[in-house]
Parts: sequence; structure tokens; C-alpha cells
Amino acid sequence: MTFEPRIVGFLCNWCSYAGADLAGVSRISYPTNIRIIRLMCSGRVEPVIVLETLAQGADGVLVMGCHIGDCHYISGNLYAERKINVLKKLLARTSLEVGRLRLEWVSASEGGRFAELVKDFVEQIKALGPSPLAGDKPDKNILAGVLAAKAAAEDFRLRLLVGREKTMIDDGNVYGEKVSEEELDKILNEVIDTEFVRNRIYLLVKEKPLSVKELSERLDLDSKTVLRHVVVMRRRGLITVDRVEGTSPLYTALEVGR
Amino acid sequence: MESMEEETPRIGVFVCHCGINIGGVVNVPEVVEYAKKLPCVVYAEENLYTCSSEGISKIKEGIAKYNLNRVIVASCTPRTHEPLFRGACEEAGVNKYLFEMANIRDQCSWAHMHEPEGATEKAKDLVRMAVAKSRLLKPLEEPEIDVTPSALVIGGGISGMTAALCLSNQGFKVHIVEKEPELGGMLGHLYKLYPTMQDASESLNHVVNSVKSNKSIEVLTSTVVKQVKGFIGNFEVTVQKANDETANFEAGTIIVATGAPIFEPVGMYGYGEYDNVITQLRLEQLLKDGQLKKPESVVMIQCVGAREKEGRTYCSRICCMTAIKNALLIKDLHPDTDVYILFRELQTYGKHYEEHYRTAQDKGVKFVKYLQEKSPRVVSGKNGELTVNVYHALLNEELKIGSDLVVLSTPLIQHEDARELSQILKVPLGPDGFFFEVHVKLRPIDFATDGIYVCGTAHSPKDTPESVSQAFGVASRAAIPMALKRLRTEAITAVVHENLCSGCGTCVKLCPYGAIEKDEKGVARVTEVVCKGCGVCAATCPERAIEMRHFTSEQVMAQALAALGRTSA
Amino acid sequence: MKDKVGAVLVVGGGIAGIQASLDLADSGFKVYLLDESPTIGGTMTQLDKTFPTNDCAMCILAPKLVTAGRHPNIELVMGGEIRSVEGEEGNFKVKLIRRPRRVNEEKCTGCGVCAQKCPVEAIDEFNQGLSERCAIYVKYPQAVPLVFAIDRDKCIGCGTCQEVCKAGAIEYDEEEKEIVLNVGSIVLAPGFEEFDPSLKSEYGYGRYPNVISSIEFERILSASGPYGGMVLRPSDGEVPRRVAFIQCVGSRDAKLGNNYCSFACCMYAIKESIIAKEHNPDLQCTIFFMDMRAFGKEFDAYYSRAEEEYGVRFVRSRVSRVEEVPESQNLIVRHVVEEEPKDEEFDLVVLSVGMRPPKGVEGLAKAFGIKLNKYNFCSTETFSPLETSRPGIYVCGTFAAPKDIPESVAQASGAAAKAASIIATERGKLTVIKELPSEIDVSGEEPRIGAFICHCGINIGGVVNVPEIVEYVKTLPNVVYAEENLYTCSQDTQKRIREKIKEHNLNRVVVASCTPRTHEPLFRETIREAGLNIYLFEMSNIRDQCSWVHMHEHEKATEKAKDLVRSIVAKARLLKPLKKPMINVVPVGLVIGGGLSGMTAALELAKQGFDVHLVEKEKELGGNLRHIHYVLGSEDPQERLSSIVKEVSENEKIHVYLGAEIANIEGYVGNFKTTLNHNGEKKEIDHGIVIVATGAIEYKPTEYLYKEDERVLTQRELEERLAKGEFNAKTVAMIQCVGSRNEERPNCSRICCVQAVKNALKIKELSSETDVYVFYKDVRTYGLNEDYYREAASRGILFIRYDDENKPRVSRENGPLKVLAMEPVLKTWLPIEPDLLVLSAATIPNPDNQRISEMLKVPLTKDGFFLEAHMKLRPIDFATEGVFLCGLAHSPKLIEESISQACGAAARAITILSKKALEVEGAIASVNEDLCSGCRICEALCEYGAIKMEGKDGKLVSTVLEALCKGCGVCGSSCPTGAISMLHFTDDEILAQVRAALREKKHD
Amino acid sequence: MTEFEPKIVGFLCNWCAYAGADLAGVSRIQYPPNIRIVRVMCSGRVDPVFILEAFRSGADGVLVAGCHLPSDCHYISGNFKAHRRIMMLKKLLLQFGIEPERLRIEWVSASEGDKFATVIKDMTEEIKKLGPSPLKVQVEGLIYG
Repeated sequence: MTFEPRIVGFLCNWCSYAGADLAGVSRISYPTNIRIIRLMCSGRVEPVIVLETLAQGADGVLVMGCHIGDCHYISGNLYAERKINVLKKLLARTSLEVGRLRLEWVSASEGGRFAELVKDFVEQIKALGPSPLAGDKPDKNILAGVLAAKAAAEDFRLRLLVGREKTMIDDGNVYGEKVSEEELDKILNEVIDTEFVRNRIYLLVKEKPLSVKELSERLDLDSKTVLRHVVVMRRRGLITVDRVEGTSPLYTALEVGR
Repeated sequence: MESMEEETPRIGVFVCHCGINIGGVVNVPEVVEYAKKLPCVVYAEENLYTCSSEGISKIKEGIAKYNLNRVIVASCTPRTHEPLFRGACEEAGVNKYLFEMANIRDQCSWAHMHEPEGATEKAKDLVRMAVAKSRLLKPLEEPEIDVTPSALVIGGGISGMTAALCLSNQGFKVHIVEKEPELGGMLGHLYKLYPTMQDASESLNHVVNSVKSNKSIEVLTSTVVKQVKGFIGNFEVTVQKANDETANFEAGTIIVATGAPIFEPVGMYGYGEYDNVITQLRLEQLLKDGQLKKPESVVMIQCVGAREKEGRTYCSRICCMTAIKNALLIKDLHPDTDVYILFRELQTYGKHYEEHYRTAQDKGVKFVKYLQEKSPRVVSGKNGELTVNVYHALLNEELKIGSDLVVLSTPLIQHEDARELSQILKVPLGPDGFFFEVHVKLRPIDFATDGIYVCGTAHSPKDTPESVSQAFGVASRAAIPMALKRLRTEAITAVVHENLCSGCGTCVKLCPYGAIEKDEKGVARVTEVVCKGCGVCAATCPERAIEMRHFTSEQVMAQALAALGRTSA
Repeated sequence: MKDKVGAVLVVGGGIAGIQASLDLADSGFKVYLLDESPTIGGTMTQLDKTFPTNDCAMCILAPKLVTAGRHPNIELVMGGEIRSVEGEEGNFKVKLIRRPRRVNEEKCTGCGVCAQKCPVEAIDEFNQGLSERCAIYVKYPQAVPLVFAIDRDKCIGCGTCQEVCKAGAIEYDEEEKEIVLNVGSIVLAPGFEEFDPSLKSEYGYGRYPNVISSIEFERILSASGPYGGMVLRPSDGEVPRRVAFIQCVGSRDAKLGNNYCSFACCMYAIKESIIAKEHNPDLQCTIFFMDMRAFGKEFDAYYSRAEEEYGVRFVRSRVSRVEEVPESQNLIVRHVVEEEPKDEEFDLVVLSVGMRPPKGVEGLAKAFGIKLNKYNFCSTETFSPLETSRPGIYVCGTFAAPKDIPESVAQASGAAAKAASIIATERGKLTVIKELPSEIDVSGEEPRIGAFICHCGINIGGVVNVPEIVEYVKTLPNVVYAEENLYTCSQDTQKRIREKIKEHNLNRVVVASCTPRTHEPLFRETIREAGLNIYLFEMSNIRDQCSWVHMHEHEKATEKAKDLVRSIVAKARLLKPLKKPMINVVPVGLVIGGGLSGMTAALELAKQGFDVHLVEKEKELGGNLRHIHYVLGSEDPQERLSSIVKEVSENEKIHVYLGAEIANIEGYVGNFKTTLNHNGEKKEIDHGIVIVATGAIEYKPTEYLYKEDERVLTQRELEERLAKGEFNAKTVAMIQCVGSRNEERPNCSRICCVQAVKNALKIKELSSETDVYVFYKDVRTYGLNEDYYREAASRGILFIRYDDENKPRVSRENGPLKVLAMEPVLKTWLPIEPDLLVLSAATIPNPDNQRISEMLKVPLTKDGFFLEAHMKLRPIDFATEGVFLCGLAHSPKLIEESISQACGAAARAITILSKKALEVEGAIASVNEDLCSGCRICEALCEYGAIKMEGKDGKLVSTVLEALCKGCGVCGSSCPTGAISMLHFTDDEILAQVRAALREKKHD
Repeated sequence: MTEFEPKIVGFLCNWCAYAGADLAGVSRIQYPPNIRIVRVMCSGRVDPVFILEAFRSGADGVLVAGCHLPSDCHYISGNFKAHRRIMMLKKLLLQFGIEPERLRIEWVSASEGDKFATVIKDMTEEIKKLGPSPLKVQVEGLIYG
């Protein structure tokens, strides 16, 4: 049996969804693999939902919005772009292929383009093969990564930076200084790195208590860095020392509710 | 949050054949049977055309007969047909936001005409997704608001006054707020208008008098807008007079017509250093007052401080014509005076303008093209006589033009206090500093914020007829909601969970409609009537404290999981 | 001469600066306390415990921080940097700039929401980079002022903190401000900088993660440190088993040019090993040292406890290299034992880093126009240890030379005395006294309680349902008014509280918000301004101890908050107004002892305008100084002595009693009555304070043929001979630690090593061919005196170590003296035949101490020296108010140390003498005489001597000396007949609180 | 069924233990909400009567927390006195039929927020295991009878 990818599409109501309709009206055929979810704006795409969709085994996620400048809500697609950018950065830290997520702009008159993009994306996913998270036996390691990414996408710090990125680049910071894309990108990368690792640590010690050394092996990260994260996480009340075994304190996750 | 008795969802699914449009590809009966097995679905049927009057009555019957509280139609696109089905639900007593649609035609049967099996599977998935969402839907109400039939016009120049007159003629009350002691704006400083060479004061006085004598227009001079609260139909305006006294009034709509001053080119071409280097506006005043002594040689330099590499990169649109007009006026007064116009590109576009240019050439005005990277230099001699050195690209040599009057054509620029006003109104300024419309092509005089409009040179440099046209435009835009008296606004809006909000303000900054503000407790609050329901705030909120009605995270997630054949945790 | 100004600038907000400020402010001067950092507290805040008592540093420091922070006469100038100082003593104009904090100090409530939401993480310097903090931060949770600051280097300017700050305290556009202060004198206490151990590259600091500095280890030990008080190593978070401490890193190091000894490192290394072992008893601690310099009071006892009780291993060896084992990241410590190189493996290496002059010291010296010494510490002289080179500017703490906390504190008080004396005439002119309305009499009134429940922005309100609490409180008995506030501590709420008191005739006020430890004084002030007695206020801590610790349990937290508020309301109903007793002060001092310390203290008191009685049992003034003829340095002690004696004798305010003896002392702070036996007559003196300066004496050895052979002398006798020109010897042997560091007297006499080096150098100066041998256990030429040790060694003076097993043997066979000493390297007995044998005899307590301590009811140490109130932070106070201590009576010390202490004791005394009347705490013990059985249990329990037994109506009853009672309540809870009640914490009040906490129902 | 939620009364000295409890809050260290804190100036102030009254009024546990031995006490030695007293009282409690584990004395310094939280966690756990206090009324007779 050939591999038929399951693709979830998040489409904005005004341009891309209309474009998809137009493809139908024009009887332009494209593969049946996509399942479209209509949103009012591509800016509504919640990173957590995308990551959960991937964690649940979607072979691909396609987000579509209006062309830059065409957004019905003025700037929603610009925010979508930033979110997908962060999602890609997060995915790059998991072992799931970044290529399973794609953002495209389709106008209401681009039925053909829509169909082409779907075709292309289906090909792209077919080339990647089935998601390691699809089916009943998802790859545990990759799943842990994607779940850590999801948890990172729920984190205040990261969301705040993504939410402020555009304002800061457009209007400068509170000191009236210009903030460049590169600078912010650097900060964002740092935050993504730390949040991703910390969430991985959290999920790992949630399963069973682990030492810094064990964590460092699991994460393939030097133990000094792991310890620094552990220190911060302990201070924030995310983890605590479960017991000391030999010379190794074992850490365990604390329940953090909202 | 909505108060609603939690009812168990009872979903009815109506699958449309759309003649053979759907049924010809998708196995509709199979989809119907499939739908019946989905959780909470208590009824499913197929229709030849669900959108026909027969189909509509079937829906209504289904609701009554099976006590449905959710309805799904699987047919074409919600973009065109949702209102119709929503109406049917409403008539049958089901809140219209409890209706959901699965697009199995445009995005399924039509797109996969040669894959009936794949299309049928997809249609089932789409129905399953719709059911997953439908189970979580909540009834919503569309808020309705009254519109105060009065407008605030900020700026008493020709644009503002024109708009005001136009609105008052339609029976609306208008407040004009002008920061200067007199009405008139820039036009009050001009002498003659091109291309008619009509006296500026002549046309202006007429308008000023009409405004002053109009009972439904209240003119507040030496006054500025201090605060604007509220939203379309219900703006609360606070103004401050020169004596610091404040006054409040209500307005249904707001028109920004604050105009634009010219750029003062201090330090350029000896301006500010030599008395006989002046701006076009000053020249215009000298001409108007009859104080221009006969010059021997006048040199006009175009694009001074405009079309720069950085900063004021824009073309000020009116300067070329102004220069030609003033050159002609000088030539008329003193035919033997030499007049040079040093230009980069001559923008004498449109009706009558090119003709003017030709007339000027005929009358001996000399046009010299200069290059931006080799712009002219003004040099002063021992006795104060000026020489303008300009590189002539065609001759490939530097011309030295003796001159006793150098006139600089400078662009219109935004007022210094415009940023403050933009913050008061929560409307944006563009990169050039001018007020920025919501859509350059199709909504050139609207702001994203409903009920606020822009016209005249506040928007960008333009000449009088263009300003007046825009003024008529905004008057007409502003009149619509005021004429309607009541507005229904979006029910699909964002809502903030107060106890999760930390007040970080991210949403406030990113909402292009200014629909989110922080309340006295410092937490975000959505002004529902202003919210357009895009959901960007919800997807961005660092605390995940904002929920989008009708597109809640839970609903969207359920849909996505249903697409994958999984159920939400 | 310009007018004098009654204000003082104190530069440096560490423990020294704080102490100086408190003493000055308490004796009637306006103080500007400046620090570069955004908070006060200095290095001590980073310490975990303190030696030799192992007190928690923060526990003992925090109350001082709070007092300084709230003192009406201390103005904190945070983020200040001095630009220039003009003028002269009595009237300086100090120009400084204040770096922007970007958080409004008035508005910030310290709630910390900003830091929780800040997206930027930065290195936490307070934790020595072992953890992270945000770009908006406070250095540590107990910081004073508790105001956040923005780290502009790290802040990306996203604006989040401003958005989430409900108090509106964030001011991004704050700019550097220039300030000009007009002060009469200046105290410099800028502290020190730790030596940067990466400069000792052979130890691998910075390269090997498991080589850390002692201050980093201090943070690791701290319960509030990065590892939550677990001893872990930074490379992998494992618990180390073997820890090495390497001493003298950056000290006693000629290569680096830091010849001096850093004073505190030996002791802190011992302390850190003890504490580490307390954390983890399996830990093996090894200290690599050159000389163990445990010279302070009770230090040697601590040293031996470390060795014997805790099993800390001490290795006398200089470490040459540290290398990492790459696989394990363990460390090989290469050192030399008996000339043999040895390698030993450790899991963690701690470098005991020395002290350096503070950062930017040259600029500081330039701005103040003062001289620095060759190490860039502040230049001072033996007899003027507190004076800088510019009159009117004084120095204290580690800026003068490396020292430990008690030395700094004593010096700080001393500097305060100096700074005050030149502007004594201006006392009280710039301080503020608040006008208050008279108190409303609420006696006999039914309680009318007003309750104010704080949201604390979202800190409380985000967890606890505050409106629900308010509604609930309204239902409690006697509560007539309740409201919620966004911030109950804000200025406008204070106004509201006052209004509500008037409007509803409230006679009790309850605030449910944060901790009374920081906020009670504010609210007390508020209700007092509205005419209510301050004791009619109570506070419920529903933030620190409720909403913050139950963030995810909204309902339970709300229930708990209700219980807490109900419980405090129950107490509030029983509150009684209390008077703060006022005690008149006799503005006269008594100084016991006319040695250098006593005279110095007396002079300082007199200079500030107080009469002093100076009692000396000998026939002349001068004490031990009479026998000192040289000091290390250029001053002539005898010349100094005569000028001091002259000064004392000529001062009208000083009444000297020579050959006098104290017969009896009665009374208490402010009102002592002392009887003297003077010239066969009894004389009664009334005075407000006592300064004990009874000095100490030289031990008369019984060992080494002393007294048996005239060629055997003590150091003091040698010094006399040298001074008289009677010295004539070709070979001199000196034996150290005679009579000290033995079983009888386990502690070090501190001054003998310096004395030996001094006399040895003098010998070399007089007769360069004379051979001098010094037999020692450890050379303890601490601090800057290390220079002279080095000089002595370079002059060919031989220092030969001995230990207790192989003490030098002295014999006298047929004439010549013979000293046999074990050569530690060669391990052979070395024979020397000296012409003179000089014994460095111990300094032992004055035998009179026992009698005086009984009269004053103050304690002695086991050794017989006086025991101060607190070894670290109250080194010159006694637990008994109004009695102070200085000089050798406290413990052996050098001249400059005695002078500093004497000035300090005077400053402490003046905080009392400068007040006409003392206001004392109202929440104190109170005796119901009818119930008292006279059993004297309370008298024995009270540490402050605040309980006195008195005969009344034929029976013995206890009375509380209000001036002395601190209100701890120990007596009350021990009284078998229940005769003692603790005001403001009465049994009824506490029981009502307990019952109400447990029961919903009203319970009477 | 609702789980047994013990009520614990804590007598904390102002200078160390209370400050440590504050630090737990400042550091946002979470612990169970079962304790109700009564602030006293010194642990030495805690009269045995307070403790017995707390048990009588329905406390399932009583915690006395002060400054570390030997010398952290703000009042020099109040903690020693508290310590002796609590040790005696524990013996007495047994006679009243109260498990001595219901009464605890702990030393918590101003910098031990973490320790404070751990103590509360442990104690709450331990008392949960012990179940509700066996006496709420019968002690009354013993003390006041």
C-alpha cells in the first residue's frame, strides 16, 4: 500500500480558504490528503495546536494565509509568519523533520496556486515518509522532543518574545532604540534553546527521578549546562530533589498547575 | 463568559448532493451512514440541495423533530452559504453560532473528481471534524450599539472644513477642532492656486464663512484633542483650549484632517544663513503681500529635503507645480528676470499641468536637471551676492548661476504632534510619518479602527482639489454608520480570562483595531464592538489567557485531532 | 571657616557603612548612606554562616538592614558614584551622580511580578554566576531597599515589566542625576573586592569547572543559594566526597605583589569546611595552608574543634598546581610535603581568595583627595587608625586593611565617633522629629476593628479571592469596616486608612497583606498619625505565607487566608494600647580603666560634650602602653602616650580618678550609680553608660627557665632593654606561644607574633650581626603586618617552626643557655646557644575582670575576657544595655585595634548619651506582683538582666527593668505562677489567635 | 470522600523561622496549605499552655520553629529554652494520649525558605498518616480540671 500522508491545513477565511474554494470551483484537482480547518486569520494559528497536531501523528501541517499586505486583519499574517518561524526553530531541536510544517500565502484568486502547493506539499511529505509519531507506536524519543517543544510553546517567556517581536522591530524598544531582526533572532534562539532543554528535562524527570549526569547523557548535553538548567528549574519550583543516590542527587518533577 | 446551561449536544447532520456536484463523486449515503455513528449525532440525512427551500425546511423540521441543538451542513463553502443555514437555525430556535459547516464540495468533490474513494474518505473526515467542533460550540450573541449622530473633525483647513460642511448638509452635528486661532490651514498662507491662477483667499473665504455661519458646526479654535475614549458610534472626546480649559463631548465618528506643514530646510543651501535664500512658501507670501522686490536672477531648487535616500524618501507631489506657478508669477511681474528651476525629475502629471510646464518654458523659465549625488551648491560672494553652482549632466560641466534670490522647494511633512494624536486615536502613522490608511488601494481613507477616517495632507502631500475630493470621501464614509443609527457588531470576538492575565500588554500592542485595553485592574479587556475576531491576540497571548469565541483552542484542536482520527484527551 | 553641617556622608553600604550610619543617625546626625549598587548589605549578604559562632549571616544582618532602611535620619543614596569633594572638615560639598535604577523607589512595592515576567535571563552575580536572574532584579530576596532595578546591559526593552507593574513603578526614561550633598564629615567604607583567582592560573580557576572561589562555595552552602543548600560540584551536580581548600590565593604572594595577609581566609576556610561537613558528614575536607592564622577571640578553639570534632584535615603546604582529570573532572592537587612533591585527588577545590582594595579605588581616592598605601588600601597610622590623610574624612572596614566582620563593625562605630566629634555642636540640627497628634484614649471602648485586605497587585489577588475575604471579615465580631486595596502599602492607601479611622471611629486596625517584618512599622506609623496607639495594629501575612506558597490552590489558599485573618482579628480584639516607657538619661559616662583604650574612649566622649569619669586603679594613666617603646611604623609610642595623657588631664570634662577602685555599680542604662573607693574615700557617681576598658596583663611564664635565669626575658622586658640601650647579645632566641595555645589557654594571644617580629627587627637595626631565631607554631603576622614578617625573613632572622610534640627544650648546663629545637625539615634537634632567650608570653585577662563582670552582670569568656553581646555584629556592646567594651579587656589586640574599638565604644555610648530620654519597647514583660512567688526562675533566665528581685511588703517579688527588657517572652512562658505577662503577646491574645485559627466559631 | 486535611498551628519566632517562612513565599516555594502561623517574638515565648490549647481547640499538629541552635537566637538563648520545654512536653503528650509526633520543634533560619517548606510538607504528610487528633475535648479536663 502506498503511503498516503495525513495533512492538516489551517487556512484563513478570507484569502486562502477562498483560494481553496476557487480551486474547487475551477475543478482543479489536487491530492485528497489535506484536511482543512478554517480559521478567521492565519494569525490565529496557535503554535501549541500545531505541535499537538504533529505530536498526534499528522504527517504534515500546512498553514496558509493572505499574501503579505493583503491580510484582512491588516497584520495577522505577519504574526503568523513569526509564529511559524519559531515553530520551525523548535522543530529543528526535535528530531522531527522541519519540512513537515509549511507556511504559504494564497490569495482568493489563486485556486491554481493552492492546488499546486497542496500537490507540492504532499510530494514533500511523501518524500519524508510517514511521521514517526503516526500510528500506535510513535517514536518515543521524537515524541518527547515534540512534547518538549509544545511545552516550550506554552511558556510565557517564549510567547512574550514572539508577541513583541514585531512591535519591537517596527517601533523600537522602550528606550527608543532600534532593534534589529538579527538581534532579536539571537535572543529568540537563546530562549528557545533554554526553554526546549528545560522542558525536555522536565518531561524526563517527570517519568522517573534522574541525576544531572543521566540527564546529560539523555540530552547529549554537557553536564555543566544541564546543572545550570536544573538550578533555575529548582528555583522556579518546577523540579525538586527526590533523593540522593550515592553521590548523585536525583531530581523529580513537581506538579505545576495553572 | 457566556452563561449557558450545559446541554448535551444533539447534532443533526445534513449532507448535500448538490445535484451531482457532490453526489457524483462522493458517496453521499455512505457519508450519511458514517455521520450517524459519530458521537452526539442524533440525526443525519441527505438532501439533493440542502440550500433549496426544501432543504431549509428539512433542517427546521429536523431541529423540531429530533430536538437538535447543533446543526451541521456538509455541502459547499461557508463563505457563501453559512448565512443562509444560520438563518434557518435561528428561525428554528437554535442559536446561529451552533451551526457548523463541512465544505465537501469546493474543497472535496470538485477538487478530487477522479478519486471518488479518496474524496468519500475525505468527506467523512471533514464531517467528523465538523462534528468534533460542533460538540464544543457555544451560543453567541451579536452586540448592538447606538451611533451618536455627530462627528469630530480634527483640523480646520480646507479638508476638514469641506468634510464638516458635507456632513452638516446631511444633518449631522459636527465639531471642528483647530489648534490655530483661525480656520483655514495651509490654504490661508497661499497666494494663487495652480492651474487656474485663482486667488487662494477667494475660495477659502467662501468656505470659512459657510462653516462659521453653519449652526450645526461647532468650531473650536486654539484647541487640541487631549483624549479619545470609546469606539465607533460612541467616542468620548476631551479637548483642551489654549487657556488649559477642557471640554468633553460625544462623537459617533472622527475625521482626521490635520494637514501638513512644510519642511524648514535650515542649514541646507544657505537657508537660515543668507537672507535671500527662502522657501517657496515664503516666496508665495512675498508675492501675496506685493513685497517682492525685483530680482535679477531667481534660482529655484527642487526636492530640497525630499526624495532623500533615508528619512523623507517620498516625493511631495506638489512642489514642481508650485515652482512652475511661482516662476510664472515672477515672469508676469518682471519679464526680464531670469528664472531657473533646478530639478531632479519634473512631476507635472495629469490634466493641465504639463501645459503649464510648456508655458513656463515658452516664457523663458530655464529648467536645469541636476543629479542627486551632485546636488547644487549655493556660494556667497564678498558683497553678499550668491552664486548657485550646479553640475549640468547633459553638458557635463558645472554651471555657475549668479542669483539674488534662491528659492527652495521643500516637502510637506507631518506635524510634530501627530504621533501624540496617533496614540490618542490609536491609529497608525506610516514610515514617512503621515497617517496610515488601512488599505492603500481599496480603503484609502479608512483607518483599521472603525469610525475613524483620514483626509487631506494629513494622509500624504496633495494639492487642494485632491484634498477636497478626499474630504468628500470621508464625509460619505462617516455618514454611513451615523445614518444607520444602530450597528450590529461581530459576535466572534476575543475574551480575556481575567485571572490568567498578567497584564503584559502584548495583545494591546498587536491588535490593529485598538480593541484591547487594560482596565483599572491592569488586566486586558476586549472592547467587543471593536474586535474583529481575527484571533491573533489569542494565538499570541503569553499567558494563554485570551480565548477566541467560536474558534476556541479547544474547538480548533478537536478539529485537528478529528482530522487525524484521534480524539482529544 | 564655613558653618558646620550636622550631616555625614557614609560611602559604602556594607556592614561597616551600615553600622557607622546607624550609630551616627542614632546620635543625632543626618546620614547619607551611599552605595554603588542598588541595595545595601555588601558582601555579608552573600555569606552563609559566620565564624566562630556559625550564625546565619542573613539572620543576624537582616534586622540591621531593615533598621537602616527605615531610619528617619538615614537617607539611602543607591547607585551613587562620587565625582568630587570640595570644602573642608565640618563643611564638605560632595558632588555625585546617581545612576538610574529605572524603577521608582517610592512606588515599587518589591512584589517581584516584574522579574517573574521578564523574558531575559542574565548571570546572577549575587550567586557568583552559579544561577540566573532576570534583567529586572533585586540582588537577594531580603534586599534593602526592596526595590527592583533594571540591568540596562541585559534589558532588551520589551516593556513587559512596565506593563505588569500594577504600581506603575517602572521608569525606562530615568536618567543619570547629579546630586550635591552638604555634609560635615565623611566616613569611607567602600569595602573590598575579592581577588580574581583566575590570575593564579596554576590553580585552573575558570578552566576547570570544579575549581571554585571561596565566595562561590559560600553561595553553594547557603540554603538560599543556587543549589538550595546542597553541596554539589558545578561540573555535573554530583555530591563531592573530597574537598580541598587552598589558602592564601592572592594573599601573601610576592609574585602578585600582594604581600599582605587577607586576615579572614583561614577562619572562613575552617568555617566553610565545618558547615560543609554539617551538610554532608561523609565529606572529607582538607585545608592546604602555610600558617593557620586563627588569631582572633575564640578562633583557636574553633580551629581545634574543626580538627578534632569535625575531622577537618589540615595540611601545611603550599599548593603548586591543580590539574584536572579529564574523564572525571576531578582535580589533582600538587603540593609539597617535607620537600617531597605529592599529588592528591579531589572532587572539588575551593580557593580561599584574598581581599583586594575596592574596584575603582584610585578614582575614589582622587575624588576624596585621600592617600592610599602601597597596596592601594587607605593609608592610616597606628595611632590614628580611623583618620584618612584628609581631615574630616574617616575610614573603616576593609578599605583600611583586610579584616573580618567584628573588626569592621567596631571600626565603623569608631569612625562614626570621629565623624561626629567634629560636628558635635550640630547634633540634632538636621534630624527630623515628627509632630504627632495626641493619642486617642480608647480604654473602655468596645473594639471597633477596621480591616484592610491587600491585593498586592496580583500577588495576593491572583490566588486568594480578596473580595470574598473582605465580605468574610465583615461578618467577624467587632469588625465594623473592611475594604480591599490594590496595594495597602501605597501612599494613597495610608491616607485612606487614616480617613477610615476617623470616619468609622476605628480603634483597632488589621491589615492582611505581606509580612509584618517589613511592613508593620509603616502601618503603625499610619495609625499613630491618625491618633491611635501603635499597639492597636495587627497584621496578617496572607502573601508570603499564603498566596505565594499555595499558588495553585486557589480555594484552599482563600480558606487559609480567612483563617489567618479571623485569627488575627481575634487577637486584635484583645489588643491594648501600650506606652513606650521613657527613661531619663544622665548624660555622663563612666570609663573603667585608664589605659590607651580607656583614655581614648574618654576623650571621644568628652570631645562630643559629655562629662566622663575615668577610673584607673594604678597611680598613673597609660596602662600597657607605658611599656611599649616601638611600633611597626614610624610613630613613637611614648611620645604619643604623653600627649594623650596630657590631653586627658587637661580636658575639663574628664574627671580622672587614679588609684581608684570600683566598689559598687547599680542601676541600668541611662541611670547608673557607681561607688568608688578613691584615696580612702567613697565617692558616688551618677552616669548613663559604662565603658569597660580594664585591659589585660602579660603572662609571667613558668616555663623555659623564666625567673630562674636572668638571660630569659619576656618580649616586654626585651623591649624595655632595647629602649634603654641595654641590649647586648650575639645570639637571640625567641619562643612563641608561651602560655597560649596550650591546654590551659587554648586561644592565641594575637599580638605576640607581631611583637616578636617588631623586636627582632629592632635587634637587627641595633646590631645587624646578631643572629635571631624565632621558634613558632604559626606565624600570625596578619593583615598588612605580613610585610614586616617578610622583611624580617629577608634580614636573615630565622623562623623555625615547632609543634606541640616537639617543643623547644631549654637547658642551662654550666653557664650557657642551650636551646634544642626540632628542625622540621631535617627532623633533627638543632642546638643553639643564645645569649638571650626571649619568651613571647601570652596576654592574659585582667584578674579584676571577674569582680567587675559580677557588678555589671555581664559575662566573661572561659578564658576570662569579657564576652560581648554578639561576636559578629555587636563586638563592643554587652547584652546589657548601656554597658560597652573595648581594648584588651575584650581580647588581645594591637594598638590600632584598641583605638578603633575605644572610639567605637564611645560612639555606641553616645547613641544613648545624646538622648535626653530613651524610648524603650512597649511590648515587654510585666509582673503581677500578687501572683509572684519570688522563685527567681525568671531572674535566672533573663539574658539581659532585665529582671530584678525586690523586697515588697515583706515578700520578694520580681520587677522588670523596662529599659532592659527586649520582649522575648522567655520569662513569661517559664513563670510557674503565671505572674508574668508579655505585653502585646499576652497569653490571652495568643490563645485567642490559636483558637480562632482552628475554629470558625467565636470562642470566648 | 474528602481526604483528611490536618490543621496545624505553627508558632514561629519573628527573627528566623518567620523570616524563613517569608522567604519560602518570596521564592514561591509551594507547600501544603494546612498550617496556620502564629507569630511570636521568640520561640522561648511559646508557653506549653499554648500548645495544649491548640490541641484542645482541634489542632492535629503543632509546630514550634525558632532560630538554629546554638547561637542564632535573637534573644541569645530563647531557643534553648524552647527546645527543653518541647522535649518535656512531648513526654507529657504521650500521657494525654496524643502522639508526640504531632508536636514538632524545628530550627529554620531566615535563609532557609526551602527548609521551611520541606518541614511543612513532611509534617503534613506525617500527620495525615496519623489521622485526626485523638483528643479534642478530653484534654480540657486534664488541663483545666
